Amino acid sequence: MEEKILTSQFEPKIASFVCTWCTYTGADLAGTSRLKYEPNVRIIRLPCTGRIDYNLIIKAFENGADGILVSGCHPNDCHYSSGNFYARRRFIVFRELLQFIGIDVRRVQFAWVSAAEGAKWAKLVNKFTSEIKDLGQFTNYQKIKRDIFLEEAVI
Amino acid sequence: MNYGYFPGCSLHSTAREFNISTKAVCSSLKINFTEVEDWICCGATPAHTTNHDLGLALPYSNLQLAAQQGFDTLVAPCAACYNRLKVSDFEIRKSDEKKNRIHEITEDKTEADISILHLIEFFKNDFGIEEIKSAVKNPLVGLRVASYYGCLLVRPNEIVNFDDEENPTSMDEIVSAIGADALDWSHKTECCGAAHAIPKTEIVLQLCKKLLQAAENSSADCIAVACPLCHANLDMRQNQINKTFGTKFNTPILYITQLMGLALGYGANDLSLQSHFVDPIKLLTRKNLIPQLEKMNREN
Amino acid sequence: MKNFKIKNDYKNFVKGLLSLNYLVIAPKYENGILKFSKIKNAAEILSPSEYINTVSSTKEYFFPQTEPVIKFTFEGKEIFLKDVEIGKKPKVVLGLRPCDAASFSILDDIFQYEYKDEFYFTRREKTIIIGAACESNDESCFCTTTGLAPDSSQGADLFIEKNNEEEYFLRAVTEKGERLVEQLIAEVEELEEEPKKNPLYEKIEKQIRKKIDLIEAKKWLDNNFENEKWEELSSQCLSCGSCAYLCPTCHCFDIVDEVNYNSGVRRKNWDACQFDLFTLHSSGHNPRDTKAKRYRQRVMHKFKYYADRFDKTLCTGCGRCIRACPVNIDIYEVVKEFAPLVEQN
Amino acid sequence: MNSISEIAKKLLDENRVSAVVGYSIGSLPNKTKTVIVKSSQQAEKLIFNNLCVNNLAIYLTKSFRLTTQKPVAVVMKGCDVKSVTGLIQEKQIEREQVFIIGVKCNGVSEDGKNLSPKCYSCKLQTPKMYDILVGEEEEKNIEFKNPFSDVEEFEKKSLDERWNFWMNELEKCVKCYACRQVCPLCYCEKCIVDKTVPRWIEPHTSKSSNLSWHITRAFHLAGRCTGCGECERACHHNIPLSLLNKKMAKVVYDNFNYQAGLDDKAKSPLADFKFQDKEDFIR
Amino acid sequence: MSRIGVFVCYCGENIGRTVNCSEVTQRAAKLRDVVYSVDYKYMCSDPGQQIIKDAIKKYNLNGIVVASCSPLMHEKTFRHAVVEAGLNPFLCELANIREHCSWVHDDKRNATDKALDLIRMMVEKVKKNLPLDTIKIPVTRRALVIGGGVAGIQAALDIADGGKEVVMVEKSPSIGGHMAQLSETFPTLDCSQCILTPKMVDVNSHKNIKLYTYSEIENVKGYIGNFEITIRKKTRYVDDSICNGCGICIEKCPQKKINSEFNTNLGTRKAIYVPFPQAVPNIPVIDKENCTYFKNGKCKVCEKFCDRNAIKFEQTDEFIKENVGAIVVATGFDLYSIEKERSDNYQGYGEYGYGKDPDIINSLQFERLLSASGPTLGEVTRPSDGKIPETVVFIQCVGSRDKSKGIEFCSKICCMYTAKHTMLYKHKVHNGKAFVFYMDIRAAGKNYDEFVRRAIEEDEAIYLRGRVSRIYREKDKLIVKGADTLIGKQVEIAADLVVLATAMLPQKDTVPFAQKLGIGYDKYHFLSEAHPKLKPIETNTAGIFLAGACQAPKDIPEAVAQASAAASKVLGLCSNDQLEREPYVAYVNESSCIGCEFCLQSCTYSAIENKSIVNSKGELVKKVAYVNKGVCQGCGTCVSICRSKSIDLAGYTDEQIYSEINSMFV
Repeated sequence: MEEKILTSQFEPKIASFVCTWCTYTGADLAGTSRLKYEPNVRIIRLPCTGRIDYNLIIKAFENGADGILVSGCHPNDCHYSSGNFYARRRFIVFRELLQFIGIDVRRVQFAWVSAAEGAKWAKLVNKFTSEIKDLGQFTNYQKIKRDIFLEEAVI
Repeated sequence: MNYGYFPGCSLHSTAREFNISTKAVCSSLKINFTEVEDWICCGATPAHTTNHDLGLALPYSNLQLAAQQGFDTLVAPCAACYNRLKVSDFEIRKSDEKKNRIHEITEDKTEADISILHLIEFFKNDFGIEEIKSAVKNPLVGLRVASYYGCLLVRPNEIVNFDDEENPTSMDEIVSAIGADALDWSHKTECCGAAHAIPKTEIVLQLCKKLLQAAENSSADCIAVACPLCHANLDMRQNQINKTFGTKFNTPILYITQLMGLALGYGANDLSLQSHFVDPIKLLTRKNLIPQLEKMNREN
Repeated sequence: MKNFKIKNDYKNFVKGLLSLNYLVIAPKYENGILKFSKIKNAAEILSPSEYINTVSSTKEYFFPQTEPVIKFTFEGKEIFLKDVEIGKKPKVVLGLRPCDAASFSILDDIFQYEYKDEFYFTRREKTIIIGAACESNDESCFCTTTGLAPDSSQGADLFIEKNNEEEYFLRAVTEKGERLVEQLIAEVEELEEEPKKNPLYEKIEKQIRKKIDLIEAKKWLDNNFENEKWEELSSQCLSCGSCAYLCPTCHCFDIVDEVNYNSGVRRKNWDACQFDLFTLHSSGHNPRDTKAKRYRQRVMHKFKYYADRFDKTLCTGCGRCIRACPVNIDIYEVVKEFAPLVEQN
Repeated sequence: MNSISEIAKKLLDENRVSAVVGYSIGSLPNKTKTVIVKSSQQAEKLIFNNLCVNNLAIYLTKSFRLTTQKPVAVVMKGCDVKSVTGLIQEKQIEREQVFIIGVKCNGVSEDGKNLSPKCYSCKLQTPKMYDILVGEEEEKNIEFKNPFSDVEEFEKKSLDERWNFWMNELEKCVKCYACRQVCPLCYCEKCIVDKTVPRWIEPHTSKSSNLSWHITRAFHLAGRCTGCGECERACHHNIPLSLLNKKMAKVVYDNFNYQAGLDDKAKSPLADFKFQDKEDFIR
Repeated sequence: MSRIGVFVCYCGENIGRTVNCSEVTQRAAKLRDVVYSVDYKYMCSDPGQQIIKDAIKKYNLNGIVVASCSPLMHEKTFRHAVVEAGLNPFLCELANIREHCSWVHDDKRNATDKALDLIRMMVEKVKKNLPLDTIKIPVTRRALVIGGGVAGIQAALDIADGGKEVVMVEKSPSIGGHMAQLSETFPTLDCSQCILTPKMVDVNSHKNIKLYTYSEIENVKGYIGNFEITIRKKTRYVDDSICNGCGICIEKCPQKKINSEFNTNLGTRKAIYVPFPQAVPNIPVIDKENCTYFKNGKCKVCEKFCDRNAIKFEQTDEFIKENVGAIVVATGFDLYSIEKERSDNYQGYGEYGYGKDPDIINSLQFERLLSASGPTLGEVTRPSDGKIPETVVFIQCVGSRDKSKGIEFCSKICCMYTAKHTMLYKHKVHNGKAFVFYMDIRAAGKNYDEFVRRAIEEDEAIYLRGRVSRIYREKDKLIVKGADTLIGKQVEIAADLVVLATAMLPQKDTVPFAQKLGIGYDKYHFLSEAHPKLKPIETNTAGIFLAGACQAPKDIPEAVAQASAAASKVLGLCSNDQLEREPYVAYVNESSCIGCEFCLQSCTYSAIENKSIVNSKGELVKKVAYVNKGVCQGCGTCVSICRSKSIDLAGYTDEQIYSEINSMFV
């Protein structure tokens, strides 16, 4: 179903939504530790995983993301004490919904990365990037979008 | 609910009176138990102390039989049977790997999704203490009963958990419901020595003496039990205890169902009261608790 | 105008049509519902006796739910506009009932009123409409009220009927239609005489809900813009808009710009007067802020305003809105409240 | 026992309610019509039969939202009452504002022939909450079906099969939003799709924007949908919306042990959490 | 129109080594709405900041993107610079091309492209940024302390000594709490009352402390800096403004045999009473339940003898309002009740016979037996017959660390006070034998382990490691059956007295109380701190702090330390007239909010309330959510939970994020 473009040429587009207190800081730590990781990920910084609504994820897919990485504080470590618990529930439900609709949930990865886990962040990005490379471009989703320049007036 | 009845070997032999009285009580209370056909050993003491898998497979086999015969709940009066069935069920539910192994041993793939109740648990939770109370025709007024639970009925707590493991009260509730005085005594769950009766009789004598002493200290007329082994140790060894320690115990040991049967209007023969070593009939006659009319309103 | 007998069966006729390189659109079951869809081979075709009518009308092939009007791109700081191309392939829409065929004369009027909508008319001109007389009806149909009948060919280029011998024949209604038949001469044969009317059609006409006097209805509407009846009639409406989306004559649309980072499009999207945001102004004011006002608009538009302007009703009695309404608001019953039935003999 | 129309008459005569929402004979043979009766003369119209499939809870927010001081009476089946519970739970109405004329229901039908699918897994022939109860309960000879059997069946399909299925179904959607309009729990005054700054869901129809809408609809109803099936009934393109709703209900039940519409004091599961919530996918 | 300036920093070589900064600058200049783009070696340096300031003025910029290091590093710096150029600080965003780009990638091409992407996203975001003002909240510079135990007393005194007014509310007739009941305290064995009473007196006489005893919190409204408290002053039937505490009423009261709560039911009191002689305030209370007048309508002896006419039988509850800026919660603990019949979720220890046999007592009762001011005046005697017990068995962890009874936590103080009990007992009964059943000895603390060793080694307490299964009476003795797991044998001890070291639980009505305050609690109903490590004093409601055992079991030094910490937090808060906060708070679109209250439910900080919208006639149109800006912490959980997107978060608005997503992959 999904057309695999030659893996060597395919550079996946990965959108990442992270909380500022844990994962964003953790990613900063990866930087200050000069850990190297794949350049495919684009981070959007939010105050808390509690702020990450499902429609950010949908929108990122609509905009051509091949994979989405959502990350925040570990349970019990949330700066706002419970934002990540609400997020966790939301993801449990949302992920099942995607799966039910036939979206490969391997394309949406959730993770807890603390401010101290720079190495975990680097590893996570590398692992996820390589997984998305294996999965290939998310043509399923990209094909259903009306490309206005290819859109033939049906009739 | 479709209740299956698992008497186990004791109730067909040494504890016949437990079986007889249970059946009498059930018939009076219009409780419909059907004995599981072809039941086998529950795996108590010899099996489970020698081979773990065998100790699980034997009771599980019984659960499979019950499931095949369409029961969803299995009631066991014998505390040992109950305990073995529960343990097996618990262990096998916990691990698929274990389940597969046991399925291979029993050469049967039936999924035994059955809930297991002890008779007392059944009376308390399914049937209802109030129901028992309202069926009483011959309240056992003035009879002071020490309820003895022993070890297998309420332990271990994570597996058999219908009552407090240290200070259980469900049997006392039944005792109160049938009009007798339920005594709050100290030795409800102390050890009776159990299967040591044969290899190390002196331990049993020692422990049972303490039990009888505690009951006597709390001025009990009799002790109620729900386990054939408890019964055997306390009843059969009483004479030997008196000889060994120079005591003068004369405390009748009765199955809880026998007491219930009396309260429901059955006579001594109906409940096989005469088959105990320590004669309860004298006590009960003295207290005027044996119904005048034998088989009074039996069919009602 | 000429009449033609279909030589073999109906499917063969469609096969002939398909071979002419037309896009053929006809009623077809798709994902469990009957709707006008592209026909790829003749086996898929339903004969006129095999259905009453489709769930949705054919308007989406002329006035689609969404339609780009103009496209634009951003290149650096510049914006470039780009025209939209409209499908050029000639089409045949086949098997429309009289109520659907008649909708074109209504839509044609509105889409050239004061301004000619090139999107609609480009498609319209490239399309040949082949109507088909009704061989059955249901409780919702009320075309006779709007002046139609099971065998009206109004709005069609060609019209399929059954003669007394239960054979299908084609009536050429317009020259456009006749020219098409000439291309299909292998499948048809011209009839010398005007065929006799099949009594079936009269029978169906009698089964259809009785005709309401729309002239009287309009008189009532002329005088009752303010009337508490509107409140009562609309009270159970849920503003779902199904009526308008399924209606062959409803034609309201909204214009929306969709802009991405480097491109954008201006679209026409269907809209419906029953939606509570339909006339919402950006100020926050909404002149039709209640269901009663919105429902009044719907009825007035169909039976008064349109009639004032074009001397027709904006309704062909297809009954789709009645079938679809989740709370059983029945426009026929509503209009009947204002006007008597026409005496028929 | 009093009939609905007698009760309605009494309520209106005694001025206890401002209106009675109920069912009357429809204009088509297999339909009933919903009516809002405001005077006791009109109360004659009110009926109840096995065609009364509509969930009238919708009118509590669509027609009466806080505009009446006096309560409104509504004729409700057991299943419909769940929506009222939801509305109370979500602070849209207060219990005192509704007078529930509960009807004992023996199953309803959309077409006069077949039982409505929701009735097969219904355990609420008698409403859980009502102010007055009418009707007789009949011996229910409907075979009870696992409400989630179609969800479980669907989950057995492969990823691609599921995707293709939904793409075919969602392609039909014309974005009329009737599914939203008829939903008793879609009471927002301005729906997310009508918001333009930003526009999360584009208004045109395409598989992708239709998918966004239907994901949104299902997700917003997760833990809230009571399964009345009105959305699916209103959809003239027969998109299997209930399948999505049921999937959400199942997820919420399996993970959080929560069922919508049963407790008007409960927190909605997605506005709540437990420390012990289990998942196995977060790295 | 947006006029965005992009400022690309080389960060010396830190960025420049992997990102081609001049290429990035040139490409950024071509981005839509970017009117100026420049690079510089160190943008954070003074000349670097000057470039930004100059460009803002020269090009009339209304949005700034600095492509440099992490915003966590220099966001403040650049925003400060922007302010100096007259722009709102929140119109400046940082694109993190160092930590998230140059430092983590090797390939120059990739890093350069990514840097441009990050800049583009920020340009799009900053276009949607709105000028924001920092939030200023006025502060009422007074504090409320709830609970008058040692923690509350310490907090109140510290705040009052710091020059700020304190309102203290205590529910019982006297302050002092549990500490007043104790005999002597570990590990120094100083007399509890001797060290506490002076502090109690201080509280009463301090000019900055307003004390309400026999009072409870009725209602709490408001938020940090601005709480409005309603206090219910319960009916004493004694006018505390007139009474001089002479005590004649108590002396004359004929009702004598009422169990004294203070003496843990081991002693008696009158129907009009002060809980203990050193009570503060020294004003009696009439116990309505037991008062002859209230029961029979006759008596009033106290009234007769009171020459100041302070007895007021007609008195009713009084409600008092107080405004404070901060709250210290120090409601303390309660003991787990050991009897089997219980209303909460815990199982009792029916097998221990507590409540059935008078000689089986809990540890607090034993404290009273030891106390010189206790019912026995410090003589250790058996409650049953007054005999001096020769063998006492102490059982630890009764309730604590016992999953099967529902309590899994360690009560922390029992090891220490049990050791103390054995010592004090031995000091009083020299020939007595003390046995202790324990699970582990947890004596971590300054001089703690030494103390326990002393009990064992010098005072010869016999420690048995094991649990007790049963206690029952045999004639004069209590038989304690247990296990000594170190020798692997069962033991039976015939004791005269058994003391159970009972678990500590929070006060009984903590849940409704916590809900009143809008603060969290755990499964045992202990009050929750905002962060277990970094905010152990704060609650998740700003302005409310915790002190003492209401948060978790604590001993006296810990409770006092936490109380002083809470006091310093309060003093910090009260040191300004206004609080300043970053304006990242949620706000509501009232036109589309439908009032479903999901946001309200999910707000950790209770920052969201109801607001009624009324029309010109004053009729309710609808209820909507209202965000209290002083309380909102800006997590945005409400934004995700709102279905109609009627609530948004300033600084992270839907529009800003949408723009970022839209420009992410081009």
